[in-house]
Amino acid sequence: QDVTIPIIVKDTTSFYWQIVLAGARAAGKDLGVNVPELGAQSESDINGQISILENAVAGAPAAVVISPTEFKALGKPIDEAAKAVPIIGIDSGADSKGFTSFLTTDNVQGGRIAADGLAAAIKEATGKEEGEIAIITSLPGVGSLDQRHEGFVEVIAAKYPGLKVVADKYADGQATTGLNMMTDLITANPNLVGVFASNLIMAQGVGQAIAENKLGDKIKVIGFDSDEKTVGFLKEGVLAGLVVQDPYRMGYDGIKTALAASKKEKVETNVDTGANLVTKANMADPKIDALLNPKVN
Amino acid sequence: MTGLHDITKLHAEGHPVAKGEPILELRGLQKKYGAVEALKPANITFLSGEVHAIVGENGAGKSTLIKLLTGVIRRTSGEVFWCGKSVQLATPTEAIARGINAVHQEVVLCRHLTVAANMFLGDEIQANGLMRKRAMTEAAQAVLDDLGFNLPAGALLSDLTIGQQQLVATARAAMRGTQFLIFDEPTAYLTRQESAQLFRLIRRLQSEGVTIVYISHRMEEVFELADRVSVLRDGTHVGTRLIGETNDAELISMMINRTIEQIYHKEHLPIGETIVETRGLSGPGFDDISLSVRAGEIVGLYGLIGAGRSEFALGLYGRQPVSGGEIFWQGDKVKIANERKAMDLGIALAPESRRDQGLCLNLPIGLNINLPIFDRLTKGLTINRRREIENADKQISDLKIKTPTRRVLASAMSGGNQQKIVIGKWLSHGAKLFIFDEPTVGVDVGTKAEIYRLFARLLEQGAGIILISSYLPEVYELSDRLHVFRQGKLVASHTYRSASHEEVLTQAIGV
Amino acid sequence: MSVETTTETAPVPKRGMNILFGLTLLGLLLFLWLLLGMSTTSFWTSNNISNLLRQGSMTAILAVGQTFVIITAGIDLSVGAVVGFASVTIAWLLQAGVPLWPAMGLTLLVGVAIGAFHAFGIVRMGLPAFIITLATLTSLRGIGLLITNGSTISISNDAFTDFSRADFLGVPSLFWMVLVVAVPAYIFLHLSRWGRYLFAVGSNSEAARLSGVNVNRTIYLAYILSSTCAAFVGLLLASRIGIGNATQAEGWELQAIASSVIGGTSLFGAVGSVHGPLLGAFILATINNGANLLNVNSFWQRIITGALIIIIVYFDQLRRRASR
Amino acid sequence: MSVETTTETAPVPKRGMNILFGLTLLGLLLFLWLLLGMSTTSFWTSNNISNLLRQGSMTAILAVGQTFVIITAGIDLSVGAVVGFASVTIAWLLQAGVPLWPAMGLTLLVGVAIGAFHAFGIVRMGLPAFIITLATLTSLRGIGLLITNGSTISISNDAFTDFSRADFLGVPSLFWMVLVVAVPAYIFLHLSRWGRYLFAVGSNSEAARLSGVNVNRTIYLAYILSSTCAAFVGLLLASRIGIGNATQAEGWELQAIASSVIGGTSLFGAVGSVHGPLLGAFILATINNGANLLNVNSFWQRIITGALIIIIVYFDQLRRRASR
Ligand SMILES: Nc1ncnc2c1ncn2[C@@H]1O[C@H](COP(=O)(O)OP(=O)(O)OP(=O)(O)O)[C@@H](O)[C@H]1O
Ligand SMILES: Nc1ncnc2c1ncn2[C@@H]1O[C@H](COP(=O)(O)OP(=O)(O)OP(=O)(O)O)[C@@H](O)[C@H]1O
Ligand SMILES: [Mg+2]
Ligand SMILES: [Mg+2]
Repeated sequence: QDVTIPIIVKDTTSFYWQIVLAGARAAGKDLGVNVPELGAQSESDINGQISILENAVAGAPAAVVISPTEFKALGKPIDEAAKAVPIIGIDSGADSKGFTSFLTTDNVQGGRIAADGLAAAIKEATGKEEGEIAIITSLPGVGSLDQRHEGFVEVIAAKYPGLKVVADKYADGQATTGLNMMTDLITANPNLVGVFASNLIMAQGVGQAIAENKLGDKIKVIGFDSDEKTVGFLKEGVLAGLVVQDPYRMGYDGIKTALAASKKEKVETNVDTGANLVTKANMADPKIDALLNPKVN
Repeated sequence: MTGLHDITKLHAEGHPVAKGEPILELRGLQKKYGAVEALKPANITFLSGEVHAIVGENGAGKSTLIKLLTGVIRRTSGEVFWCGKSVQLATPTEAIARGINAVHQEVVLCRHLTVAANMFLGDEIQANGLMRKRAMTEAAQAVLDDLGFNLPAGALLSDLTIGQQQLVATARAAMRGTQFLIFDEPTAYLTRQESAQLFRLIRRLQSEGVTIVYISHRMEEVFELADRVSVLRDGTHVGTRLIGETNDAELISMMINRTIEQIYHKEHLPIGETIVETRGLSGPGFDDISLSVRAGEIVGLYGLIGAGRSEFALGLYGRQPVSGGEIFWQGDKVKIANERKAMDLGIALAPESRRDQGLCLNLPIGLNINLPIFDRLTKGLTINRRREIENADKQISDLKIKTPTRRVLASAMSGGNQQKIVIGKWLSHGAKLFIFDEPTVGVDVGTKAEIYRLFARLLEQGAGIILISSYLPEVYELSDRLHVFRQGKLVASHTYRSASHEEVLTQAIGV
Repeated sequence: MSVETTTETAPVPKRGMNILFGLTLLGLLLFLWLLLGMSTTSFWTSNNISNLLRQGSMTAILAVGQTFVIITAGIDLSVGAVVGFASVTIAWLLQAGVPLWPAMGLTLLVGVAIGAFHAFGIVRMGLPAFIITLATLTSLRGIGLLITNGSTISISNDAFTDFSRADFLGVPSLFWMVLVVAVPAYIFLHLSRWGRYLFAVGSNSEAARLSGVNVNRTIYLAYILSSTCAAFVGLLLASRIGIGNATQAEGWELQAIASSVIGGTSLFGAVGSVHGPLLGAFILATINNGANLLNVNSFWQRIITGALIIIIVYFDQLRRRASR
Repeated sequence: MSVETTTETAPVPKRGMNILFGLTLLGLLLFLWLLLGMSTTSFWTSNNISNLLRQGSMTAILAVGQTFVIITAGIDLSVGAVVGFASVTIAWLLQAGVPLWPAMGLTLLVGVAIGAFHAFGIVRMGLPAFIITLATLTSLRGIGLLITNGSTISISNDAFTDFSRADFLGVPSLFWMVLVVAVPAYIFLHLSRWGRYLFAVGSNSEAARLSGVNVNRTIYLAYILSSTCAAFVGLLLASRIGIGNATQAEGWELQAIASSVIGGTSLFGAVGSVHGPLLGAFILATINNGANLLNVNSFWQRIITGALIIIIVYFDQLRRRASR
């Protein structure tokens, strides 16, 4: 295994990125490539990711796969890095022309899907696309979360005038904070009919609040990404839906593309790996099931 | 411009007052701490060039007065006239600028800095905005040498013993207090030798025109040094006397409103069994010490500062590991590995530094007094509150600790009262062997007498006492046997009054 | 300018001064509650009060444990990490099929072990408390992430997860847990000799030692209590959010320390109580709860929290100075 | 021998003890570098050394500022938040069309103001340093988020953003900035009377006051320096990441304090240097850099970081004890 292709994710402590890494690992094994799994420890740690990128490039790899944590900030470092090695972007973009190839889910699109999903769920429960809704974002200042927020708000404003965002909250990345915020929202807004919890940890916390108060029928929650816990919530009807991306494929194809690029083969410049709305109704589909139960390890 | 120049400059700025004229006048000076009136409105005049002693019981308000004059605390009311002009003296800086400086009762220096840095603190020698450390060390060393204090200016203050720290504070004040210099019990931690040096220093300063205020509980010092003496009692100024027109007895009766017939209360009790015996005990700071203590006797340890007496006591008490020798407790060979072991055997130690070793200053008096015996006050899971309170109150009244309640923090006590707490801690412990290391530092005459009587009571109960003191009259008058330490070795032993003061002194110095 | 002012500390005997102090922080808390009751309709609903009690509970317990350590003039930065780690431990044990009670017991034991390790580092290795607990903070998160592989472990034991939602006598079980910790803690700190020893060690460890206090043992005690409280909170957290996740409770150490300090504990040691940190924790919880009810923008919420902390501690400071 | 002498306790002054200590931490750092040089091929490449220097730089500067505060027996928890806030400030000012130099000057002034506010809280309001800086930490993040509306502000000034990438004499400009801070800091702390006053205040503020040292002014100085260093780091960070974002530099306060403590600063005050925190910061940076080069799993990386902190400080402790 002489070929080394590091993969740099945004936050190694999140399950979503672990799936990406699992995909990359599998690709590494299949293709005989050495795949160091790197990443900052928080999506908001931009400086940390720049340092990691610098270190990775210093190791003279064949190529680097990276998921830039911030669009603008990673631009120049990637430009710089691209002078030395081919760079493959996954998940999110960066302000750089240095990418050899891009495999992304569009987070804005994910937000749009969530908005449609929420409206549909509310309509199913109340018969109309009307009522008060809330947004709970895990952390401020995180690019992908901002994009989801953007997509969500955009569609709500354009397509569902009956849905009013009465609370737009930012937590501190802790499930407990999400939980506390949600219980307080329930108290303060008795007419709440829907919530968008835009990442896994918030979906867990918000789901817990809904479960505690047994409000699954009244308040519809759309989460983002999935794990055992949230899938359980989905089954129980606590969560109305999850927007699920294909992180495994992103990781796998990222390494594959990078290897190809390092061999100067021609690669596709833009690949959309897609985002899907999972509900109780479609969760048994084999395709969806594969997304919900990625082969981690 | 150097620091020393600064000082001379300040000197020049002062308004010279002819010798014998009032330099500092207090008119109705008063200090209240909440409801406590530490100093009742006082009118005292200090004359230029005199040595003015202030005496009074513990808590009489002496230190409070000093703190008012040096800008450490602010007066509640009253006026102060400096060279005839009304002044605020609101901050230490102001006092320093007028040439007023003090050696406070508790050494207030920075432990983490060197001797030289402490001496020049706030008044560093500088060149081009940078400190001249070498110059300061040299200048400090010069001052120390000039005063005859054998101290290295480059040493860290925390490496010095309390006595040595006191000397540093003295040197520092002498360097700065160019007009008016106050000593608050400067000899408390000093031996005869250092005291003698200090007296020489005071006389020298006096001859240079500096006005000196001298606070002490030792009458002989007052009579040796002072021109006039003022007495405080319970915060009230009860009078000022010319030294030639008064005597011990009068001062004491002014101080405590009664007379003491005898300070050194010594009863010769029948000596009992040996309680503890050390054979060739060695450790850090002491070497090959063999001595014994029997029931009913006081064994005195005398020596100069740093002679190793405290280290020996700490070694015996298990605080510091001993490197050689044996300890026999009531005839049995024992190993005292830690303080708890010593306490369980029946040893009590009242350590020399009340601030560093003796007291939890920011905790209440009651807690401090009961600290060694909480295990005995415990019933089941919790402390027996009633007994806890009883014991604390008993010690407070027995020792006449001057406090309204046991809840007051130890830090709010006057120096002497703090010392009483340190002793009170051990009285209810009921030990067989009491080690008192400098027990009467800063304690007034009346209380001293009481403490000595207390020793007698302990002896009557069959205990033995090791009395470590740098105050020769005390060890000399009280000890049934007196051991002299020099440089960590036991160099001489005497029975009660079998040698003269001079002999003991000579042995301690080792001429 | 007159010189009538005396600002220095002049403690006149203060009967029940400590209790009074507690009361006045309580006064502040009640004042906040009154204010919120007037400005929102939902504050004084039983539902919201339950929420509030639940929200403050975990920090309160952490703060009590932390207070023991701070009284000895130490600090325990690891409590947040211990909470996260304990949640992983219990989830992992339950997943592995260990029955509930032994699993909880083991988790608490892990807390004991961590505390003992801290004390060992401080007492035997001579490390500053800040360093050793910072190191465990870092390492524990790593170990927890390793165990969960960066993800979460779901807890399927319903008896366990239902607990945090349950009420007893109309009061949330989580708040009962605060009492379960606080009452023995009060007895320990204020009525037993061990509590006195904590204060003595924090005030002057040399004096304590010479008075026969086993200083090392006292330090062990303090850190073990703190870590065990944290592990206990980890159990509660796991029960509440139904998952084990090593990155949870990030920053809770600062919350706990802040609660403790707001409650009158001095970071220089030897000053502290059990009721103070409890009030501190519920004051912080009230600020957050109130901001949520008033639908204050999340960013403003941070600003207000900071400002309120300053104001509360300042008033408390004033009152204490005045009562001297 | 004359009567004047009391020769017994004449402790020898420990000349250069402090320098020795610095040297030995340096030894540890070099040892780590040697080790990494042997176990990876890429460590000693100029590229990697540049990276390493860049990565340690910001923490190093923060740690120096923090050290001033810690020497006075205080603490500054806000530095991370100040970094984030400064990055927002400069980005905002540049966006508003303020020219580069005035914008940078204003940002530094913001740092000065924050530090002055801390000192005000401590000196005038009598608040514990922990509380006032924790409160600013919370509030500043909120204000920054409010300004950016929770998002980021891009910086389009290329001169500014290129700076952090530039080299001068083959050494990264960021590392030069460390020298720009450290050299005056050294002169200030070790050679000027102000530095000495910091130590005096931390050692015994009462003694310092009695000596005529203006204690309040000294405290103002310490906190202003710390916040200004943080604002300076905020500029560097903004230059490096090309955006202003209020949530950046989260947890850097702990990194800075840890660097300082690893570098021999005592949290009880009056012990510390300028070179110590620098070495501490670069030791931490080396651990991270090395772990990345060795492709250590990021979870293991945390575990190892924690363990190494313990080991390094322990050895340092041992050495210092031995050298007594
Ligand atoms: N900070 C304080 N707060 C409250 N009371 C105080 C404080 N400092 C001193 N006092 C009280 O003021 C009184 C006078 O104390 P002061 O220290 O002046 O006595 P002193 O004459 O120096 O006694 P000693 O000989 O024991 O040193 C005492 O009753 C003491 O308890
Ligand atoms: N840990 C130690 N290792 C070696 N020497 C020490 C140690 N501690 C103290 N010493 C030295 O032991 C000697 C004895 O000091 P000690 O304080 O016991 O004297 P002392 O007779 O009680 O005088 P003092 O009146 O100053 O208390 C001093 O020279 C001191 O510097
Ligand atoms: Mg006094
Ligand atoms: Mg002694």
